[in-house]
This record gives sequence, C-alpha cells and structure tokens, in this order.
Amino acid sequence: MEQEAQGHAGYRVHVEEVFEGPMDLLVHLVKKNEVDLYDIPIAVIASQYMDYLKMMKGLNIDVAGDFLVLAATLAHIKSRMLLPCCEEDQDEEDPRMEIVRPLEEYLRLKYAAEDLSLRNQLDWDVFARGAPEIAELSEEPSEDLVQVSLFELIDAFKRIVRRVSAEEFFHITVDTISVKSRIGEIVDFLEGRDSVTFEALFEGQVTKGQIIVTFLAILEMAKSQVIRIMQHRASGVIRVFYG
Amino acid sequence: MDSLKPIIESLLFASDTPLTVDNIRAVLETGDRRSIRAALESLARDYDTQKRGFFLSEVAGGYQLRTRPEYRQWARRLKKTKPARLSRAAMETLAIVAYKQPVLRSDIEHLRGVDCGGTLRTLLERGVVRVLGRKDLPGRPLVYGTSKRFLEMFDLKDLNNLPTLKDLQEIGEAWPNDST
Amino acid sequence: MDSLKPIIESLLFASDTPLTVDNIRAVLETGDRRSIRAALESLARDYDTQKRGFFLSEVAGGYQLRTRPEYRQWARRLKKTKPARLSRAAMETLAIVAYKQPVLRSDIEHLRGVDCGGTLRTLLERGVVRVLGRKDLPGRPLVYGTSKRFLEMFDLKDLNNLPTLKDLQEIGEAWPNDST
Repeated sequence: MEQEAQGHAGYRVHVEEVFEGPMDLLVHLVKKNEVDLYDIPIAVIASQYMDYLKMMKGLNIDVAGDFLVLAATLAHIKSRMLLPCCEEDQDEEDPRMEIVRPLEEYLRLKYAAEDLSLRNQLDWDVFARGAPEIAELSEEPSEDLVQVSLFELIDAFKRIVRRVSAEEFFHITVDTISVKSRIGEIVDFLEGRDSVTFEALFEGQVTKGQIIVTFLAILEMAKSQVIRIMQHRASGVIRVFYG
Repeated sequence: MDSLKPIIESLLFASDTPLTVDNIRAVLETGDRRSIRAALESLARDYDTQKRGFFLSEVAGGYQLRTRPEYRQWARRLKKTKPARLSRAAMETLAIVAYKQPVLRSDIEHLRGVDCGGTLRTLLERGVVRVLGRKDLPGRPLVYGTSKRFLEMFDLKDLNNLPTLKDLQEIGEAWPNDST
Repeated sequence: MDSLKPIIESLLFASDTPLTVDNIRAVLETGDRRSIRAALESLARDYDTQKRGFFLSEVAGGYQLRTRPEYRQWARRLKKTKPARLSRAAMETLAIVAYKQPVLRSDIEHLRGVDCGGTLRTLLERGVVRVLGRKDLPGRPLVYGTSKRFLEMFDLKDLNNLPTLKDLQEIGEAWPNDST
C-alpha cells in the first residue's frame, strides 16, 4: 500500500481500508509487539501509535477524529505512568486500565464476530428452498396473520416520501407521534361508551408531558371530529362524546 | 458417480426452476452427460423406493424436485397456516396510516396518487387499521388509524416506539428534500 | 410414524422458512409432539447416513432443510450468488448487537470507537438487526436487537446458542485477524 500511495500523487485512501478505527490500530500494535495485554508498555505503544498517525497523514489518508481522541488518551495515560505518586500500596488503579478494559471488551467482540462469520451462512454456505410450486400451492393465504418487519414499513414510507414533497411530512416528530399514540388510547377508552367526562381522560396521566399530550390529543380529535366536546349548562361538567 | 449424486441432489434442491442436463453440466464444469443422467435416474429411483416426501419430476425439458402429489394437501395446508405477506401497495398505505393518523382516505390517496379503497379494506379486514371515527365534512368521511394489532405485528410497545424520520436520518438514511 | 416421515419431509421440503414442531402439529392436526420429534430425528439421520445433498438444520427455533455446506461451491455457482457477505465492520457491529442487546447505537460506537451509522443501516436493511423500541433517555434513542433472520442467516437455534464470549486469558496468544 505504501508504494502504491507513493506512486500516485494525490491518491487518497480512506482510513477504514487500513484500520477500521483507533481500537483496531491499537489491537494491531499490541499484537505486533507481542506484549501482554495486561502489561502494555504504554510509552512504546503510544509512540508507535503516533508514528502510524503521522504515516497515515503522510499517505494522505483521512485520519478521523476518533484516532486523535485515542492518541490523547494514550498520551494522558503515559504521563500518569510517569508520575512517581503511585508506588507501593496504591489505592489508585493502574492508569493503563483505562485503555485495557475497553480493549479487552473490543477483542472479545472481535472474536465473537470472527466466530459468527465462520458459521455456515445462509445463501452463501448453505441454501434453503425458495418458495417452491408456489402458484400451485397457495390457494388463499391465511386471513388473520401478516408477517412484515418494521423496516419494511419504514421502507414503504420512504418510498412515499421520495415521491411527495417533504413539506407534507415536516410535522412528523416524536411529539406528534406521542399525540397519535394517545389518540389511539383514548379511542380504546371511548369504545363502547357514549361519553365520558373530560377529567376521566386525564386519569392516570400524571406527568406534565402526559397531560399536555392528552390535551393535544383531545384537541386533535375534536378537530378531526372523532369526538365532540360538550359542557353541561347547569353543572358545568365537560363531557366528551364519541362518534 | 457416488459423489456426483449428492452434488446433483443439492443443485436440484436449491434450484427454483427445472434444471436441464446441460444446466448441471455447466455448473459442474466436468462431468459427461451420461453420468449426470445416470445420477438423475438413480436419485429418482431412491425417492420412489424410499418413499420420500418429494420426487424427481421431468418437466419442461428439465428435472425438478417436487412435493409428492399424495402429500400436496399437507403442503397446501402449511401455506394456509403461514402468515401472508402484505403487498407493496398495502405496505405503503399502512405506512401512511401509521405515520399520518388520524387520516382520511382522501389524504392517503393524495399521498399515494392512486385509489386506496381496496388496500384499505384489506388492512381493515386484517385488523391492522381501524376506523377512529368520522370527520364532519361533506359525506362524513371515515377517519383511520392503526390498531393494537398493528403494534403487535411490529412488536412495538406503543406508537411512540415507531422510528421517526429523524431516527433514520441519524443512522445515515439519505432523505430527499429533507426538512425535518 | 412410517407415514409421518414422508409427510413431514414434504412439509419441510415445501416450506421456505424453518418449521417448528408446533407448525407441523398445526398442519397435521393429529400427531403428538413426541412422534413428530422422532420423525424429525429419523429424517436427520437418514440424510446423514445416506449422504444426501441436503441436511436437516435446527435453526431459529425450528427445522429447515438446507444444502450441505460441503457443496457450497456448486450451489453458489448455480445460484450465481454474489459475495454479499457482510463486511468485517458490519460483522463486528452485528456481534455487538447480538451479544449486548438490547443496545443503543451509542453503546456500539463506544465499544468500536467509530461511527456505526452506516453499518447499522446495512444490518437493518439486510433484516438481521431490528429496532426493539426506544429507551427512556433524553432524545428517546432507538434500541436495537437481532431478528429471527439473524438466527436463520447464521445457523443458530436460538440466542442462547451463541457461543459464550471468550475469556481472553484462555485464548492467550491467538489474536483475531486484523486488517493488515
């Protein structure tokens, strides 16, 4: 890769092709130096890490900010190791643990990823039957069950968004969805009853957010005339009528 | 030939369409016609003598594994007990109902640009969409929303757990004309 | 049981998804669990001893016929499969989701030390990762987990069947492959 990069002036390599990320580079260095993960010579590793960053910059590789964050962490650990403060009977733990722990966790998951990729993968190592003789066998599909993933639903939505201008969708936010959700609950509550008191709709709504959402839901429902809101002239009780 | 048999069987098994002797030869690269034919005959005999659930059918100039006719009734019943899939049109309609509820049929049709009566009826019949009420407009049109069944189907605790456009944006979805 | 075997085989053969013992029972209407299980075991043995081109895989809580891995090169050629394998980065992200689920994107990124939006999107699109819901934290971030498709794709009976995470001290000198 080195010769290649030198051969082409202006040739840019994404750092992902070299090291997926800073943790990957660190793993590589620990491995290359054949050092004990639990006793990393931090000065050596930190300086090699910096050399790599310099080299990558020299090769016009985009070095992401993540690499610099880890470089700073390594430098910090190195400086703490130099401080004579923590000699014997130290209460303070080895400063290197700051990097060893995540490294350990990362390695364990890397092994897991390797194990996974060694399994017999469907549609690569093994193949199942497609939907054979489907025309012959599928008469009428079952009525009551439907199988789709959430992602398919989102995909369908995406297709529509692509076709329609975005203004139609700008108001889809977490808040409006909370309101929609509450509308559903209110309809559940109203089903089978003609009317309920306004207050009844706030039962169990304790937080300020819940109350606001319930109120917005009632307004929205009144606006789309799913409900009617009436006040009794004499008692002043507000009732919500369904349908 | 002994090793040819299981390999050819695996090809027949994995193929969605009938395979000709030449198809098989092309995959195996080696292998003369005669031994392929012999392996196919031997497989066909195996299926018959061992009373397997399928047989080797010679169709359209090729060979295909098929469910044995006497067991078709079971296979048919299996299809019936299996969940049906929603069509693309139904998915789009459902997505609009989910994200835009409470919504009118005319709103859905405005967004999809086509008549949605049929798909809406299917969704109502399947119980994933329900009528929330009527709107006080000329003709008192029905207002639609999703049902509890919808949440179950997508394994959602409530509608708040439905991913929003913003969530998708965050994992790097490219949205056209983004304004969210 | 003799008649059960070919029927069950025909069901496995006709199904495009893994079948559970209960799926099979629902189709057969009669048939106790034990004899279905016995028939399945007997079929699995047949496929092994007779060196068939396929085998019975216990996957995603059910049973599915699959071509034998030793014939992968032929099946691949037949299916003209492109190497649509997941990248190393995607595999690492997937492993984190599998082992740490329910998990937030920020947890994954913290572990891997890099942005994971792109790989997460790929995994969602491939259907191996799914949105489980939202976490009650500021911003209500999405919570991710693996899907049934994940089990099917990686030939896993269930999530408990994931190998336990290795103890690094035990592994000793064996380093995972890195990208160099």
